[in-house]
Amino acid sequence: MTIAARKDRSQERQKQMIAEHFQRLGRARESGEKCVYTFVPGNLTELLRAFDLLPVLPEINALQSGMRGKSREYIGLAEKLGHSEDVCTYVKCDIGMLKSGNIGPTGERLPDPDLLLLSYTGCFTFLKWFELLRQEYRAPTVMLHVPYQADGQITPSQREYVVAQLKHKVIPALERVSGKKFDIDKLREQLRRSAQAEDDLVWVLQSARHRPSPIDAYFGGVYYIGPIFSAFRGTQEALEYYRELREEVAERIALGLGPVTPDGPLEREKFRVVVEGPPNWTSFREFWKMFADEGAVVVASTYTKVGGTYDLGFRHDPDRPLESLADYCLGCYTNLNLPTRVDVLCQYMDEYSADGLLVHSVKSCNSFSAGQLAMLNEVERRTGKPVGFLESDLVDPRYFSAANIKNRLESYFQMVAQKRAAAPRTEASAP
Amino acid sequence: MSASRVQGIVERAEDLCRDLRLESVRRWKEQNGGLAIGFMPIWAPRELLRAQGCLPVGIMGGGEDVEIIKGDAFYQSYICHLPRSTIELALGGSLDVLDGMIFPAICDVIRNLSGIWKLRFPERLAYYFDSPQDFDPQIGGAFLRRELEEFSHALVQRGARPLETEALRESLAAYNANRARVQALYQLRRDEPWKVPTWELYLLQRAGLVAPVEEHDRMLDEYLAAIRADESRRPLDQARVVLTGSFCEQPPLGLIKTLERAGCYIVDDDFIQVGRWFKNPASLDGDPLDNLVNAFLRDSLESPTRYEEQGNKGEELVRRVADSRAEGVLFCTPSFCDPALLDQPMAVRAIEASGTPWTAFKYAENNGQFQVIREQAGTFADSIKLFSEALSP
Amino acid sequence: MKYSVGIDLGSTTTKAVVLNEQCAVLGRGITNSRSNYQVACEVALGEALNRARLGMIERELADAGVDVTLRQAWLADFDRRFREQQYRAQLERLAQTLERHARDERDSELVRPLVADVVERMRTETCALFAEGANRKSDFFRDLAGSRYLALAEGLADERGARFDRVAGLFDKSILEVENAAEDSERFAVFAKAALAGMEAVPSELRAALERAAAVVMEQACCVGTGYGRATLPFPKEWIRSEILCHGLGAHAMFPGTRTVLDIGGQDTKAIQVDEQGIVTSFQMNDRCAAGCGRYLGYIADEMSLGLHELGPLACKSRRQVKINSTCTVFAGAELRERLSLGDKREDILAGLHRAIILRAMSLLARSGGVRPEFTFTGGVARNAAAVEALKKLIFEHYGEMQLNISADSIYTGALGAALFAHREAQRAQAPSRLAEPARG
Amino acid sequence: MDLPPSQHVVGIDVGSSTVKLVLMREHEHAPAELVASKQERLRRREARKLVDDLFEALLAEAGLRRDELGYVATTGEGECASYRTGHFYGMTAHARGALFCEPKARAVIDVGALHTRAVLIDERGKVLGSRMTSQCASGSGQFLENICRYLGITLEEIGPLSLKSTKPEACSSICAVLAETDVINMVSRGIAASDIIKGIHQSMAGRYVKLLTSLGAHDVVLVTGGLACDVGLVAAMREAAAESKRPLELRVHELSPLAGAIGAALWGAYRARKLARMGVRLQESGP
Ligand SMILES: Nc1ncnc2c1ncn2[C@@H]1O[C@H](COP(=O)(O)OP(=O)(O)O)[C@@H](O)[C@H]1O
Ligand SMILES: Nc1ncnc2c1ncn2[C@@H]1O[C@H](COP(=O)(O)OP(=O)(O)O)[C@@H](O)[C@H]1O
Ligand code: SF4
Ligand code: SF4
Ligand code: SF4
Repeated sequence: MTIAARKDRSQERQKQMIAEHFQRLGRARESGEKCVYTFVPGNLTELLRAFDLLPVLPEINALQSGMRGKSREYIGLAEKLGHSEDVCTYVKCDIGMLKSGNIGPTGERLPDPDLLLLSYTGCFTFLKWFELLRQEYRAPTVMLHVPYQADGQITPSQREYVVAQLKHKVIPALERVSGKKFDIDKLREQLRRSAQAEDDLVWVLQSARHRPSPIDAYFGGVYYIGPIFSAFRGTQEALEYYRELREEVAERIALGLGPVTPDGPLEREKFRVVVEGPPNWTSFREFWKMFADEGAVVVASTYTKVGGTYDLGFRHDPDRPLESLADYCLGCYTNLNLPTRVDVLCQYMDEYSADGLLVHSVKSCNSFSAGQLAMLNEVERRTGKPVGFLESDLVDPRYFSAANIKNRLESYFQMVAQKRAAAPRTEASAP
Repeated sequence: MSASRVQGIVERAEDLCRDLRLESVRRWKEQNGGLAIGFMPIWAPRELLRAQGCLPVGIMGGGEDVEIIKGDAFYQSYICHLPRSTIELALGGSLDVLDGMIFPAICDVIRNLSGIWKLRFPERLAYYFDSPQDFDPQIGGAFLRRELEEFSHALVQRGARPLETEALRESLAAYNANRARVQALYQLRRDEPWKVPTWELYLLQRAGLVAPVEEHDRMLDEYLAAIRADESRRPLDQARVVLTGSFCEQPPLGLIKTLERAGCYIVDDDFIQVGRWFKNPASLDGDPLDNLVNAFLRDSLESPTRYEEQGNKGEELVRRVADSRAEGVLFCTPSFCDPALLDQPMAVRAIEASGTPWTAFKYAENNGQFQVIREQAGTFADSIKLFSEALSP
Repeated sequence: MKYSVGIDLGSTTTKAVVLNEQCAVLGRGITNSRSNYQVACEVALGEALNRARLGMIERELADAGVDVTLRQAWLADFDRRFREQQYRAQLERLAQTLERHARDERDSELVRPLVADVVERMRTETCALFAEGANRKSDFFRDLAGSRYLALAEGLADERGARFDRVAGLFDKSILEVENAAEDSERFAVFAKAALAGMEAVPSELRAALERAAAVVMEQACCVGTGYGRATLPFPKEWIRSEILCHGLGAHAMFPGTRTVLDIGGQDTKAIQVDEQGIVTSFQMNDRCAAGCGRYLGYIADEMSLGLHELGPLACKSRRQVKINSTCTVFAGAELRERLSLGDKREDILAGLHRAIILRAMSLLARSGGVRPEFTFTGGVARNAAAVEALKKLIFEHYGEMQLNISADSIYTGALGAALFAHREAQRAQAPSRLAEPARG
Repeated sequence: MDLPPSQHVVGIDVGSSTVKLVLMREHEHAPAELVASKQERLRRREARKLVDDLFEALLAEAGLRRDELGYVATTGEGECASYRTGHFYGMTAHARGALFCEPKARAVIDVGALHTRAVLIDERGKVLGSRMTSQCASGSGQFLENICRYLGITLEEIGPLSLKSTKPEACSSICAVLAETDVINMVSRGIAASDIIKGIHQSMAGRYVKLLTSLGAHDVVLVTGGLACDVGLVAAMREAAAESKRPLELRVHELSPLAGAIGAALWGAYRARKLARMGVRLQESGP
């Protein structure tokens, strides 16, 4: 999790927060703290924290394994154990890690789950994933089925269904595991802090409207969303982290600075693009560098909305605790139907004055990928802006073909430049 | 004589299956005037559709007969084949006769296909039908009931008859009767697999996806009578196997034939489950909508796409193997099918624990090359045969 | 004379197009790509410059008032002999290299004379190979010499009890070295002289025009590279353009009404949408798998012991095409053999194989945004009549009837686009750097 | 109506590139022995004709007539031999053949021109599980052949050359057809042929060992099929096996390339005895 050139204070703080969390997990057996495994989209961190339970997010572990160059080995191991080549590599990476001793990203052994919270938002693979873990750990499992926003809005029936499951299934399960009674005021307190941090996060993400953009909303963005998407939403630490981050970004805007890339600050913003789809973790820096080398900044991305679509207006609400948790789960990006996803992309293209759209499609993730080509065509049709398509994977390095991606990216940016050169000079975006 | 009768029925069924432009559905509409509603695998509330005067039409992808010209514009190579052939059919106008499509909640691919439908065919009914993974009548049951009611309402808005209690009850009864026939055929195949080759049974079931239920009943009855009378079908020295993993995208017919020719009797399978979805007849007493909901919650077939509350993944498969006296299991799954492939390790674990041999392979609905699979299945059957005690020639 | 050049370093072939200062095409050159990219570029450029000089001769003759049919006959005759000289020079180098490797063989007493005899027979055959109206299976030395070598060696090896695969291995080893030496990329004057010497009566106009053309000093103004191997081209980054853009621009230059371009090359297939200025608006490409690309056809041609040129015409004879199921090229080869042994006709199987390629291309086209008129088909496979036939049929069925552009020079589309970029560069900057001039002999 | 204590049986294995025939003498109470064998590459010839010729030649060599054979067993694409008594599927045959070569073998990896099969067996030659490579020919014998052809290396040289490599060049899974261009790339970067070959061997070996381990193979594994002759590949497989930390011991036998044909012949003999005991006489065209 290092960015070469200059480390901001917020960055340091974030690293420390995460390290501390893993250390705490490492000590959980001795300290007697209980942990709950769950997923990023639709995570119920506030609720877990209200029971003093520690969240463990296998997806984050998988992506960290990818970044640390461990995923190939883990995936290989899972495949040896009979997992198919065809399926989501997050799952395989996680299973491989588990089978190799469950050593987390900071070298600590992760505690076994006291509960598997199968909150099933936006992706059917989650269901299989925890069924698999359940066989390994023989841990109690509670299902929270979050219906799909098939018509682009949350229906009262869906909300009612989720709330009923929270009340009658999830909360009792958490009470059993933690041995504590549910305290709604504690939850409200968490939610209040969440909402504040969410305000600051949205401010940061929207700073990309500036020219030059002070942030990279994709490669940089994944760092910014870290705390709020994982174990920290609703905590005081998260609140402080986002305040600090906001101040830093404000400073960069004031100085007219661009984002910091793996090679240092981006000197000249030549292209502004929107990216749809998750990044590749095994060659994250290389991938980022390919953009930076072309002078391309990602001004908005959908991946940074998988753990909540705060910029579209959602906030956790202490006054409607369970309902707002339900709405949160229902509103995560991959739980939106394709027409809505297309609307979001078109809105980003416009709002962030982007030159074009790039879709990064990962083999792992049907939830994201199945339909991206149709989305791409629709966005092109509506905006008339150049679109491009890249393919690799989340954590399986075998599917990251650097030469191929570079080739496509180069062609894409040359295409954007050529198109811009030919266009009557209305809004050339290079300063 | 009866051999040719069987052949005639099977050919009729095959014609229905290969009727990609759904001419039979067009004729039904002309005669009956109701809505024709397509549905994707695995389960859809056919009882409700019928009660509202609609014809449910199962769309299991395009199969081997559809050449993909435009469908690949929608799907990357690492996504199963079914959605691309389905969209190819739609773009080619084959599905124009349908007044709507149901996309059941089974996986992300079909879920997102519902969105593609909305983008491409905004004027058509594209209904994502969510079924609960919570099987508590008060929670999941209540949700499913609301889903059904909303769906029923959507049908009415498209011109279907409103839902009436009696009609629904009658419909439950009609499907109970149809399921009983299909289940009887499955039972017969289990007992005397040489009488009911799987590829025939498969075609008959597929015919049931497009034919109205009464017509399908007649077909099944005729077939049953014909094979009972057919003396020419004698047992062969073949291995008894259960086939699993093919619940959504369907294998090409050639694959099923290849497996049988390579020495396997398929004595249980999970093809086209919609026709057998409820293990027992749905109750006809009381509120039929509740009965439908309860049948779904409590009496559905196990499937990788359904959450297993007790965490006993694979047990059901072991039971099916025992019930059908199978000697082995074929995991026969579509490539890139996440639900099937992620389920497989759990099922394999249970099967191994039970001491049953198994083998696994993947297909796509438009595969035309079965060499590898033939060899694999053949070897599997060889080894069961060479090492079983009864070495009858 | 100042010229701009575009080089398309493809996976199978390397193409060069040379433009004059008025942006008119002077000459085109092609060679098979090989391990030394620099050499491949030089050979292609050398060929293009040779062609450029031939063009000059033609113009001179025209200016001198020589009748069209007459001067074309002269030139054709000259060209044939010119190529023969090139072939002979290569053959001699091959002979030397073979001899050197044969010396190291275990049973060199057996192999050396055998190889020498093979080469000797090849020498004698050369005349016939380049005789008027002779049908050559390829334009490349590697293929021409290779097929003769193997055929001759197989016979002799059987006769003398030598191991054929070892003798064949010698060729593979030697050809690598021969190809990677760039010695005759532009020895125009030398070969021209030898070619003239072979002609019966050399018209004085031709001799004069030739001398003048040979004396013209060609000066490179700018060079742009593209193609599969462009990243490895020995060029600075500014001279490199994406093959997508080059194909788009090249197709636009050849057929200004183009909106959709399909390029099927040796190992990739590209579907490109361009606007009215030739600017690419979207594209899709398919690589890393030979199925559906030109190499697929090459592989199949090898399997059937046919020349690439012969595949298309044979497939066009089909009345009832066979469905080919294998997606993989190698398996398709196996399927083909199986089909043949089942008694299916060669042309019917071939028709099925061509359709299989085009079906793959159809899906890329669909992905890139469909097919809009005018539609231009480029790349090596556009030279294949059966592929064109299958494409036409599918396009018309699914996207409606439309103008389908195919040019005899379509294999040069990418190089032409690159040359146009080079030309623009040359106009813009006075002194960009140049590609090393080919060695002169 | 028992069979005599010894009988002659023939096994015919028609592969995608090579035809293999064996004539074996099987004894009721002693181990079988190999009497004669034939092996020839198809090289675009029609299989049927080649098989017929080889079959005749084999019988002639042993001085036997067709009707003196106890069983003619085919495997692979051997259905083209009309005089077969019965057919066994490839892995069944390789399993039995492997035991004949190496009685300790509990798994077989059969590496042929197009397909690779990993088979888990028990001490009777029963197939307990199997894996095959998929619809892509990358990493097959054909793939290796294509590359070597380009490098100007003959089949026999492949193995020894690979053993000489000091710095193997990693090669990602690449297409059997396009590999040529990748090899061009490597050659142009000045990489020695031995390192290229070794790199390819390593990538193939990695896959094969993965096939084996995913199958749960352990202890003695016999490499069969044509590529068993490739000492470089076998060495690479041993290295990969050592790396996988599984107790895999890869062995090769001089008869490895014939294992399919041998296995088919032996199963044929087994079947013939079993059927004879049950009173069934085999006709020429099969049971
Ligand atoms: N005369 C011809 N007839 C048929 N096919 C040809 C002919 N010439 C070339 N091809 C095909 O074109 C392919 C090479 O195309 P090309 O565009 O040069 O590819 P690349 O740019 O990748 O080198 C060959 O693989 C071959 O299949
Ligand atoms: N010494 C060797 N080194 C490497 N490969 C070899 C050698 N001998 C044979 N082969 C390869 O073995 C393959 C043939 O193996 P085989 O098992 O007979 O295949 P199939 O049954 O598919 O025809 C060919 O691809 C050939 O290249
Ligand atoms: S499919 Fe996508 S959303 Fe689902 S677990 Fe895998 S990566 Fe996550
Ligand atoms: S085949 Fe599998 S992945 Fe594809 S749509 Fe069906 S369930 Fe989903
Ligand atoms: S499928 Fe065949 S053609 Fe494609 S990459 Fe594999 S070997 Fe090459």
